[in-house]
Amino acid sequence: MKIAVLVNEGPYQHQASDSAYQFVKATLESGHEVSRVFFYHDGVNNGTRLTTPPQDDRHVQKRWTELAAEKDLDLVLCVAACQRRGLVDEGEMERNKKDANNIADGFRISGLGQLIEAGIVADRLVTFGD
Amino acid sequence: MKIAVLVNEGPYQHQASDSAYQFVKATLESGHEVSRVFFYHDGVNNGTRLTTPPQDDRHVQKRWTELAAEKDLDLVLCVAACQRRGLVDEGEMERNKKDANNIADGFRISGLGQLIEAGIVADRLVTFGD
Amino acid sequence: MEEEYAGDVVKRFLYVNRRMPHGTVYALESLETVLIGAAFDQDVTMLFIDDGVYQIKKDQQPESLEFKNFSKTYRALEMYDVEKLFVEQESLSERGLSKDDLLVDVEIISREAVVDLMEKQDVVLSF
Amino acid sequence: MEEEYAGDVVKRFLYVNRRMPHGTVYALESLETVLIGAAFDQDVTMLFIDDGVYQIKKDQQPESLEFKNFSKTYRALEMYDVEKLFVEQESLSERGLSKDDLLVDVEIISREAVVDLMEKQDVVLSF
Amino acid sequence: MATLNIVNKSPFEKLSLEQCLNRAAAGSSLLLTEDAVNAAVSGTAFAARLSEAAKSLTLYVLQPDLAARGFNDATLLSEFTTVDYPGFVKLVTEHERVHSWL
Amino acid sequence: MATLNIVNKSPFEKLSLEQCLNRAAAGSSLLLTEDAVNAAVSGTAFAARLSEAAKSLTLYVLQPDLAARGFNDATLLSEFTTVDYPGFVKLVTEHERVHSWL
Repeated sequence: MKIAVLVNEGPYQHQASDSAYQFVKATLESGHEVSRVFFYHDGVNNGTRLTTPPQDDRHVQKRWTELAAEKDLDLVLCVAACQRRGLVDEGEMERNKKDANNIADGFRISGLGQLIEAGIVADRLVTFGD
Repeated sequence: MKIAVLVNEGPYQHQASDSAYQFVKATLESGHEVSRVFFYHDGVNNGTRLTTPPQDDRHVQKRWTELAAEKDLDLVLCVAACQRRGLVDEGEMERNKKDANNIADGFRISGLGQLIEAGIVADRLVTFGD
Repeated sequence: MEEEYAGDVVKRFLYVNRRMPHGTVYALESLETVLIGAAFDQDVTMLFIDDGVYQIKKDQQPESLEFKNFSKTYRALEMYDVEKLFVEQESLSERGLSKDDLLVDVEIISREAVVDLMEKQDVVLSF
Repeated sequence: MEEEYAGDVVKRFLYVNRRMPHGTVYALESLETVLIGAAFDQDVTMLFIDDGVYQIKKDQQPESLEFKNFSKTYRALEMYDVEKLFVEQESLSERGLSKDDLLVDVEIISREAVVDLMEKQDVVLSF
Repeated sequence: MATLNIVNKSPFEKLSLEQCLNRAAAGSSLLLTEDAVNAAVSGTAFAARLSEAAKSLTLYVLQPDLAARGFNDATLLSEFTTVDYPGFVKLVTEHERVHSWL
Repeated sequence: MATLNIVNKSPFEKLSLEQCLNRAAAGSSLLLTEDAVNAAVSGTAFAARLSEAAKSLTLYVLQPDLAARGFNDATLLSEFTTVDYPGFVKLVTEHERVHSWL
């Protein structure tokens, strides 16, 4: 079955991203497909490569990046939400005249249409939020 | 009177930072002193210079930066919270071996002790959160 | 960057709005999703229950907080072919509100009808 | 960067813990504040009410979520001279909990005493 | 002067208002802000609860938050006094401590 | 199969559980996750409400979230079935749609 996932909160402050990660891992291990993980609202903050969590704690961004590489996951950050929160890739850096970018490997920035498309294409959409 | 302010949530997702800003402005206009604004939890996300909110909306970070310049405000981001969320200045960039920084003018990163000190020194501490 | 979906599947999308506007961004970013989603020619329904009914209350003046006033956009939904807007009667009553307090033309339905409506959907988005 | 406060003011600080652990970071980051604050030699009290009582429940195994287990740190508070820990009886009762369910030695007080305790503070921190 | 209690969430969404009212000392004050301002409006399921609370507490509501959500003075419970941001600051200075019930 | 409803907040903090129960169709399911798992524990003020709900809904609770908060199977209401993450996935596939009551 094709399953899409929506993550609405950033790392650490809320459990949403952790729950989504555990759910995605279990989905893949159960032999299903995760067609997309869409990060909306503060969820886009999962995609910064600039975090340095305590060494004895999990590294939320790295876990996503590694899982994406291993399982060829599509991790999409909503562009409008990124602009409100300060998530920037090369393209956004140029477009909005910023002097730095902070996106992590394995994530891409795209439009909200990708969420709708995920809802159409997937058999189920599961939301994790606050 | 000396008033300290604590902001626990990031920009746009919650009203906390907006409410704190309006409160700080009114405090200064009333002739009181704002001894410190401490940003904790997701509140540290107010201090990134990489946001590009819609043109017809308020610019939360710029408002803080401008008010700080104008009124010599002390805007402090908690270092531990910054590390969990990816808020980085030059020093943190070097210390944590990051390839970019994203802190905005007018903000500085420091320890949680600055919150306690604010509570000791100020006559009142007012918290804005979720 | 944005590849428009060009398939011919039509799914029933329900947007459930349960939160107050302005205190959090969810109402605004939910509305933005509906507007973008309109381009996909799906079978869209918007439902306002619990504190979500405040999203379409008349006379909102978020300019008092330096917020932009997106409440008028609900009136423009018709132009996007989003025409099925439902509000739960019980949610209005608990809050002392009636149809006259709402800024857009909606159909007011009972809680029982809300239950039925939810069970007819393919995708439920509730932020 | 961190200038230690070196004055001789002693204020009564109350940390009010009202949220469950693990679902949000507030319990952990509140505890971190208490630990850092201990260096300032203030008159510190920790109060657990509402869902905050779950923060000091025994047998927490957040390792099941790949979270670090900070619940044991509450037991170390004594070493930081944070010795006044209060729990509201009514909050425990509503949740079917009793003193035996708690992992640290606390004083259980009535809601009435909670009201009094709050009114005696100089600074109230509730995350 | 006693505590200034602040609540910022709708009582239809969170229990923080009720939890505050259960612990607010007689003689203290309550200020409703942000998404809590609907509790100051007449005709809601919480109106009686707030009128009851007014017997021991002084009740305030933040006017700009009311206006943002489409409420005006005419729709308020009579027990509430509206304040603007300067009024909020004044309340903070006039009370001994501020307790935000998050 | 009908809807899989998901609630993730404590009923002592937010009203989302009650608001979900008021609209969950007979024959649908409810999964408690994250900070909502305490509602599956026996002896709380919400136990009777959940036992009542079990007459028309199938009730599940996420085991790793229970364990994180110090609860084990012995303390649960008998109407609840625990699931792990693979079980959560199975519930998602077995229901027609998922509704997260945020």
